[in-house]
Amino acid sequence: MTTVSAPKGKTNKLGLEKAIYRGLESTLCNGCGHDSISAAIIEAFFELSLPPHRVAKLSGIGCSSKTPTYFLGNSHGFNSVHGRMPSVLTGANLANHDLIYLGVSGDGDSASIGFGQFAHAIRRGVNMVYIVENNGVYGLTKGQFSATADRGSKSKRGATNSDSSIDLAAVALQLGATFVARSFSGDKAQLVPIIKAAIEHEGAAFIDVLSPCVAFNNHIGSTKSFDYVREHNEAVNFLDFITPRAPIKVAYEAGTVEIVEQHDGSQLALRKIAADYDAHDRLGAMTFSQKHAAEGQIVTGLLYVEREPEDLHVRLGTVATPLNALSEKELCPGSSALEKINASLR
Amino acid sequence: MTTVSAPKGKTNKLGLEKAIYRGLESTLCNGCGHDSISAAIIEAFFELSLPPHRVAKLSGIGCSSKTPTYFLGNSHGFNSVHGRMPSVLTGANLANHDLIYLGVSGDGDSASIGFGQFAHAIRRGVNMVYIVENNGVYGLTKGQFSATADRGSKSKRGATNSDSSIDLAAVALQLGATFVARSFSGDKAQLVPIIKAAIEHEGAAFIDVLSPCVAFNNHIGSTKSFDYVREHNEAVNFLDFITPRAPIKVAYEAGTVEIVEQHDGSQLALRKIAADYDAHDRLGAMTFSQKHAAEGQIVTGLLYVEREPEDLHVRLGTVATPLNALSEKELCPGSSALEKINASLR
Amino acid sequence: MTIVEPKASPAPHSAGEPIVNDFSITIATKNGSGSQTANATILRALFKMGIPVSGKNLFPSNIQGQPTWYTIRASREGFIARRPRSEILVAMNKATIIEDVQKLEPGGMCVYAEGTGYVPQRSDVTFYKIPAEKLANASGLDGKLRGYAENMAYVGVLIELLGIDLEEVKAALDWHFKGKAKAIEPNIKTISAAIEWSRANLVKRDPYKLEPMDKTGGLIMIDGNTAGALGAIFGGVTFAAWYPITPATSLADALNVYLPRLRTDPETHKPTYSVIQAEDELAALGMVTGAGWAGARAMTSTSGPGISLMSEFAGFGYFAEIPAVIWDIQRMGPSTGLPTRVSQGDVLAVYWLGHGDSKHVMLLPGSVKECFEFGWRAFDLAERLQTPVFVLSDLDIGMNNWMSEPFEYPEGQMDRGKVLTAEDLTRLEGKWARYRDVDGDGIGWRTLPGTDHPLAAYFTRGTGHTEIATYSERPEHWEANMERLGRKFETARQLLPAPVEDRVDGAEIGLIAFGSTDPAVVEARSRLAAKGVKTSYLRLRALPLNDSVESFVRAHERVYVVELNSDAQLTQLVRLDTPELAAKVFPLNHNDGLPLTARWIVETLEKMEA
Amino acid sequence: MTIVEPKASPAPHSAGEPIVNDFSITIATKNGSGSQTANATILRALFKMGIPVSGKNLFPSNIQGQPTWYTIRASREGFIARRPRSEILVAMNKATIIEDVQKLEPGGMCVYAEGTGYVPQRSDVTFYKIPAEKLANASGLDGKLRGYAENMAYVGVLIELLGIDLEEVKAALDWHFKGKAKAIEPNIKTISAAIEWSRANLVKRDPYKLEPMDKTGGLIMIDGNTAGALGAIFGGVTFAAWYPITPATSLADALNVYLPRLRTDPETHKPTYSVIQAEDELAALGMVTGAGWAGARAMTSTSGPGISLMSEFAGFGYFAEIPAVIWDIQRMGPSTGLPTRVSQGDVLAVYWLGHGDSKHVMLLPGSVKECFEFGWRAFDLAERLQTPVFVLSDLDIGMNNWMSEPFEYPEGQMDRGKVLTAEDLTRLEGKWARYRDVDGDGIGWRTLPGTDHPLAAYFTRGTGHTEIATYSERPEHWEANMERLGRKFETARQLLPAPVEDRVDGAEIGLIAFGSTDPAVVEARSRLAAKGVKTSYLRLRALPLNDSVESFVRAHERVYVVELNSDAQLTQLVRLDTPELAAKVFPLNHNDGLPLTARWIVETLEKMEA
Ligand SMILES: Cc1ncc(C[n+]2csc(CCOP(=O)(O)OP(=O)(O)O)c2C)c(N)n1
Ligand SMILES: Cc1ncc(C[n+]2csc(CCOP(=O)(O)OP(=O)(O)O)c2C)c(N)n1
Ligand code: SF4
Ligand code: SF4
Ligand SMILES: [Mg+2]
Ligand SMILES: [Mg+2]
Repeated sequence: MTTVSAPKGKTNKLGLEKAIYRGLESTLCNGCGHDSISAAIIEAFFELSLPPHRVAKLSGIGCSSKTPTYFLGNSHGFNSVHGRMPSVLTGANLANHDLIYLGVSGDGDSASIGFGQFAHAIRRGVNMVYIVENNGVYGLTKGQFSATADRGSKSKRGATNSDSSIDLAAVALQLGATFVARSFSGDKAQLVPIIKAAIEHEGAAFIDVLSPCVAFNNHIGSTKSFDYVREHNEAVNFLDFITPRAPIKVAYEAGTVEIVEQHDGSQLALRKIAADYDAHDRLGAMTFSQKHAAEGQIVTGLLYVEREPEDLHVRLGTVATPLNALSEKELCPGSSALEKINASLR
Repeated sequence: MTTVSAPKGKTNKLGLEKAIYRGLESTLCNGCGHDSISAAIIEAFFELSLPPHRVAKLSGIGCSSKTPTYFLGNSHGFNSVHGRMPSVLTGANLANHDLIYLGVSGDGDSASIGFGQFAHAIRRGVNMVYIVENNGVYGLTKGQFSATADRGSKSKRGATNSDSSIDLAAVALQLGATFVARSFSGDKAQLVPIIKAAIEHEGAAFIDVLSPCVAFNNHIGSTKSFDYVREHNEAVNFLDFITPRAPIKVAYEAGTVEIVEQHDGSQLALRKIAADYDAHDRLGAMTFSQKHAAEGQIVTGLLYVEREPEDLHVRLGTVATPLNALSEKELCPGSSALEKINASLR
Repeated sequence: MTIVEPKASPAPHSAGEPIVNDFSITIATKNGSGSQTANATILRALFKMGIPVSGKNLFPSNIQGQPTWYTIRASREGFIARRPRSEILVAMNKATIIEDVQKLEPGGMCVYAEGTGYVPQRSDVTFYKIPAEKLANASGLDGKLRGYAENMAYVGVLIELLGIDLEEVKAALDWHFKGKAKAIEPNIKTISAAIEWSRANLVKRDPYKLEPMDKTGGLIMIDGNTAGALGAIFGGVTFAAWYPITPATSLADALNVYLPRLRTDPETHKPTYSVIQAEDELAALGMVTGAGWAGARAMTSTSGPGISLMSEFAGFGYFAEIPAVIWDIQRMGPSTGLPTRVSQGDVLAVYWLGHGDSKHVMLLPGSVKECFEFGWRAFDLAERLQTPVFVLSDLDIGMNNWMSEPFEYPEGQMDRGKVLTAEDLTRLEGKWARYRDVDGDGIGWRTLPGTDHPLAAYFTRGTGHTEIATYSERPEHWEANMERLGRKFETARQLLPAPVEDRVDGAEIGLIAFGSTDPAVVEARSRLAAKGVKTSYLRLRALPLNDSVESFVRAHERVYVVELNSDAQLTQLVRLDTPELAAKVFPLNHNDGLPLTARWIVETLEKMEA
Repeated sequence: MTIVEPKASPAPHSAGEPIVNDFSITIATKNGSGSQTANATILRALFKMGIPVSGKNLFPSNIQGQPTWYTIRASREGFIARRPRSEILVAMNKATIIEDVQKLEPGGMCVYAEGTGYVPQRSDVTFYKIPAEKLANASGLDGKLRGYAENMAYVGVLIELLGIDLEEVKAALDWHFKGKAKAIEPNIKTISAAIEWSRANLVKRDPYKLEPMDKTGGLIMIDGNTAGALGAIFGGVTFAAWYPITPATSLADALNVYLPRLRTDPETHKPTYSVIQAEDELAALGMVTGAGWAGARAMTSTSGPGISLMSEFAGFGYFAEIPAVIWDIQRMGPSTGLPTRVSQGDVLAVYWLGHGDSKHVMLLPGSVKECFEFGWRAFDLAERLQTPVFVLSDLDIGMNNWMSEPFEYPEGQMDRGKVLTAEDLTRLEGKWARYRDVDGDGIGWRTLPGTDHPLAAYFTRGTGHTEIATYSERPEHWEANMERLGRKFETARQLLPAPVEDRVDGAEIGLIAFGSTDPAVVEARSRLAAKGVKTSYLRLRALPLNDSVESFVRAHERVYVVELNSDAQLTQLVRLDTPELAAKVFPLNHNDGLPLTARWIVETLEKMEA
């Protein structure tokens, strides 16, 4: 089990130690990218000095969706059903716009079964931070392809993915998300500021975080011990043994390309957007990342942000008081109103 | 009721009259764009001289999804459930790749409830013609917004749509569709050839057809008689009366922009792609239509086509014989095979 | 001048007694032609004349051009169930006129449009041919709208032939168009023209007459979906998510009509609610679940197909214990079935909706008044029980107009259920357990996200959990939690609206029914009584059943369960609840898509009794 | 040399009789550590020694690092149900060792890893401490894989302490790794080292021994999901669509393992099938419905949450009459529940899956052999009945390894149901009606898309339709169609596998059960018999019930329905089917996520009888 580590003692503006922002001990695999993302989330909320009980963390089902148990232990938690976190978050947000809403999901949860809800929550401009912990596989059900797996990639069992893959960030741009970013679980220096910016964004903020799966990103051509494990598991034809490994960390400059070697030796080419990139041009953002994607590069950073986003509450013009805080007096029109209605129905 | 009209007598290569390609009398509203699309489908299949019983026509639920009853009366028909036509078509196609598969859907059926299935069928490269009869509303349930309705547009009841709209053709390009086109129900000269090309395309062919809804595209500022009907229906607060109208027809040159006035006076700006447009450049296609969309123009024509598409069967490498035609001998491995298996389990 | 075709005369009744305020009128038109306004106007005019009436709209699943029928029943005695046949036919639709005439009661009368080109074929029916198109010109509307005006032509003719009070018709139009003169005027013009023409050209040859009565004083007339929406509003609904589907759409529509009038902030005029059209029913219930979790009074409304899609969230809500109100306006199933026909076929599917050991609390409104009442009560129950509450209405109650006592203002205060405030938490020093049964009723205490206390949060999940809401796979935790949920379900039995009973001394036969079949049962019982057959009646208003059902079954020799479905679904639940009496319980179920008639009940019961 | 801690000795049994081939071994490890291979090896070695065994894996819903337990029962008498406690514990997991030891039967023995740092605390248990880490070095595997090799250390120790036949262990490893020497070798090395070490360092102080028998000759050992997949393959499955979910995933996995070996074209070696991982369960059943409509033998496999999501298509398939096979490998619900725990909680949800009047045919395999049989039979039934057929297995049957008689080759020819060929159509001059009940069994004749005849096509829909499959809203069409569907359901009762009955003369008590509880019932009956309590036994294999159930209930004073769920779901269906006997039918249900034990049945039955 991995414990999300952090320096002791240091407190934030609220005088809270970082420990307060942690959750229960993680039950994910050693070295799982998701735990690094949890650490980044803890860091971001700690640094912004936000009171944990003013935060609602919601998720679907999956290893990634388990993580809300492992951070912000004093925040309101909600594990919904597979692929349906966006609708639950939308309802909660409309009932009480006063909280910060953090939606955590996986690529299976959001790109496969949940693609529709993902899309519609983005379209509606729900004020939330929507993080997809993207490993290209279904971790919790043991390594099947998700809809974000590259076409042509091989699974642990040697099957080849023949479907074209979904680029969630590109689709989010298409669907009018007002904040779209991509990062890598191991790039704390990039990820923490992005999460902080997303929290402060008053609209639908989507973050696609590549997060290697220790257990199932396990192709031919990886390290010695790996080959043995693969052969072993292939032979017995079930996932029996998982080699513990350390999480992958990266640090690279804006404007540069970093080749990240995953646990199994497979590589990712990450391009960090340059300082002079214009993050306010939606059409430009689409073209930029599509162009580099065509070259096999994954663009990371804040791809697009709208200066004055309109969230769903603004669009609906709801009252300032959170709807869940309205009193009976405000909720019930009263008996004279009912008499008028009765009269009007004669 | 509208009957899909066509010249009598003339026969095609199979010696079949066009009448054979018709269906039952339409029960849609007079002037409904969907009936014009049915006419174009009839025309296309007639001109390609395809035997009707070698065609399977599948749909979801909606006015648009009713249309398979009104064309190709001798083809295999399947009205599935709302938003789920793509999965049913995928299964049928895998069971028998020898038929031509025509999927008919609506914008509610494919962009709202069915967005996920739409996306995944496209990703898989199912060999089909997938037509969305796009009117921006839910016709059959009386005029609510669908997910393709423009942001800011007003409904019959005066409600304003605050969600950003989904451009299905753009999403199809994103998701790797190997044939993507857009047209207008009333533009037979453009629509028929596009449908014929789609039928001949050996992969996932998607056609977004704008198809005005007579009954519910009915905003302020339309003709006199219209205003009365609107006031009438608004007053009684239910849809009571629908003015019969003629279908809208258009004809315009490649490379030009046509302003189409809908029944209610609202306007559409259609840009027909020019002759020199390169339809084999996916990235170019995305940028082109996104650019014009930003200018409020809807690009029509064949946006993108892949020269050598790979359909799902190619990807799976299935046998030549349709799976539904395999004999018991081919289906059952036989008793000796079972004995071997029993032995292997000791 | 139009005279009745020789073949048709003399109409048998022409000599006989007048038949007053006791017959049904069927109006056959095409949908989308504007006839709904005409028909609703007639219905309300009769209602305003003090005559007990009911109106039933039999419409196709289509927008324009298909046959549609509207039946109005006037009943001196106040019976408002559908009758199998009508005495009067207004035949405007060429496509169906022959069959429509065949369905008329012997001795009936028929007003038909010249445009149908119909040639009368029944000698026992009085026919009146009317030049509807010509009369429509009087409307002054332009060509395209003539078709609409034709409907007002038959209104005028019926005013003259049946003696409908013109003033009440005008009042009805005024009500209908909310006083919009511009909309009303063309109708009045056409009606007047039709009246004049009738006076000049028709000779009354039939016995049917309408006369003012005093039986509707103080009553209101409304459809069940609007009633349910109003009930929800007076129950403080703050969030609604829905997806369009017939016959539930008009419930959400009514929310969108009345909420802006009744529920905006006095200063800012901003809405104190939000209504979202979801992308589908999974999302609709997902949003309602999120809002209910957050402490809003949240609801959705749907019909069969939507119920199927809500299965997963329904089971989640049951297990994670989240308040939600789900209206199921039942239509004919399975599958897409008949979207515009009535049925009560979702009872079993909803009761056990969701995999695993899920089961649900259901309310069964039997009138528009109960739609209003259950509209607010459902929220109290959902929040008290911390569980999804289903309200099973149907197309007949939901979409047709019904006479009703005026709505009554909700009793007492809202019951917001067991919620710990920041103050409570301070008092408890933050020590609380979300799923601990401190009160012995199986219901724990919850907090709402936003409660201003550092220890207010807990973790909601659909997986196994401890009393303090942490994840657990331990058998003892699972069993304890399921036992508590069982206890909660027993608590529900006691909190739910009790059945309405009418036990008759010496009755061997007991009838159990629910929902829209009530008027047919009431009428059937009086007919049976007239024949000397005593029956007791228990009308269910909620599931799970409470003890009174068992005692009712015990108290009778034979109990028949009246319901509109193919699988006798409620019969099965009654038997399950009364195992040792199960053999006394018989199904009396029918399912042809039409509202039930008293005649069917009487005849079928007599057969079964024989 | 390790000696047993003084506190622990003398172990009571040390003097006593040896206990041979009649005890349970629980092995406590962390998941993802590689212990599954070690445990499966021991299980198969015992099986190969001719000793009746069963193995049950109790694992967490997690990938790596959480506690997991594997229990092996050796039973001279051939009882293979789970037992509440074990006599032997292999404790490798520091996190759970204290509780694990507490759960041991009095007089039990415990082998524990030095690395746990455990200090023995029970005087009635014999303890052996083993230096697992040190022994793992012998494997020759590099550092990261040591943890894996440690599991083979306890295999070696048990071989020595219990007398497991080393040759059979080697054979088991060979079987397990399909002869891959490279994979096998490190295991053998570790095992040998552990054996040597044990010989040198351990003194046998406990009575437990394993000795060869001849009770498994000719038997096979396999899990139910693989058995089901193989059955489907021998039943000619041509299309499978699925979505990953525990505990159903391994069924689709087995299809993907065996289909390429068994079902490719002899010349081209191209697959004669296709298996698609769908985007969710709605799509999975949608695809299966499309493929079944097109005439492929199509199936899907899922568990509770997937069943909920399949509701709409299930109702569609029932009403549009499309063959489909749906495996529900039940896990604990409601909602996400306990994904890695067993339950039989989907009975009611599946039986009435879908809104409206839907109801379904269900097969209830009670063994891996029946999983194979129903794997092919389900297709025959689905195509014969033109309806979705659900196969309700569960996590215990599906994911655990079971001894079994060898699989039997499907009887006779495939039944492809009523399908009209092009020739038939020519003969009929194209005159046919898709939904006409020409044979009186409620089943119409269908054509398959692709049939080479111009009039082969018809229109499939989920809406009301006529016999010739055209859309209709007419009441008479709806009623006729629903009546025919009812007839078809009656036909199904007769075609389904009959219950397996063992009626005992003079038995007052009847037991009804289904699925994975069979071994516990069998063992419980023999214990009761030993106490002089006679019981009859009816094991259900399908729903809807057939007449034999009623006669079984009639024939006994009290009938107990044994099932693994909270709501006594099958009990309710049995009562519904036998209204006049309902009072004789009692629930004997338990639901803690673990496979049922004979002890629970005996004790609970005795309580209820008292
Ligand atoms: C309706 C439903 N179907 C299937 C499952 C099984 N399931 C659990 S997690 C999961 C996939 C998770 O993948 P992803 O979202 O990528 O999360 P990861 O484990 O990779 O972080 C699936 C299919 C489920 N819980 N519910
Ligand atoms: C599960 C489900 N929900 C809702 C409905 C009701 N419904 C029928 S058609 C329709 C929308 C159709 O809109 P679209 O696909 O755009 O077709 P159109 O009528 O506009 O051509 C809806 C919501 C349904 N049939 N099934
Ligand atoms: S399986 Fe993969 S995703 Fe899941 S916890 Fe392990 S490493 Fe992380
Ligand atoms: S409602 Fe609109 S979409 Fe439907 S048939 Fe009428 S015009 Fe066409
Ligand atoms: Mg993933
Ligand atoms: Mg539409």
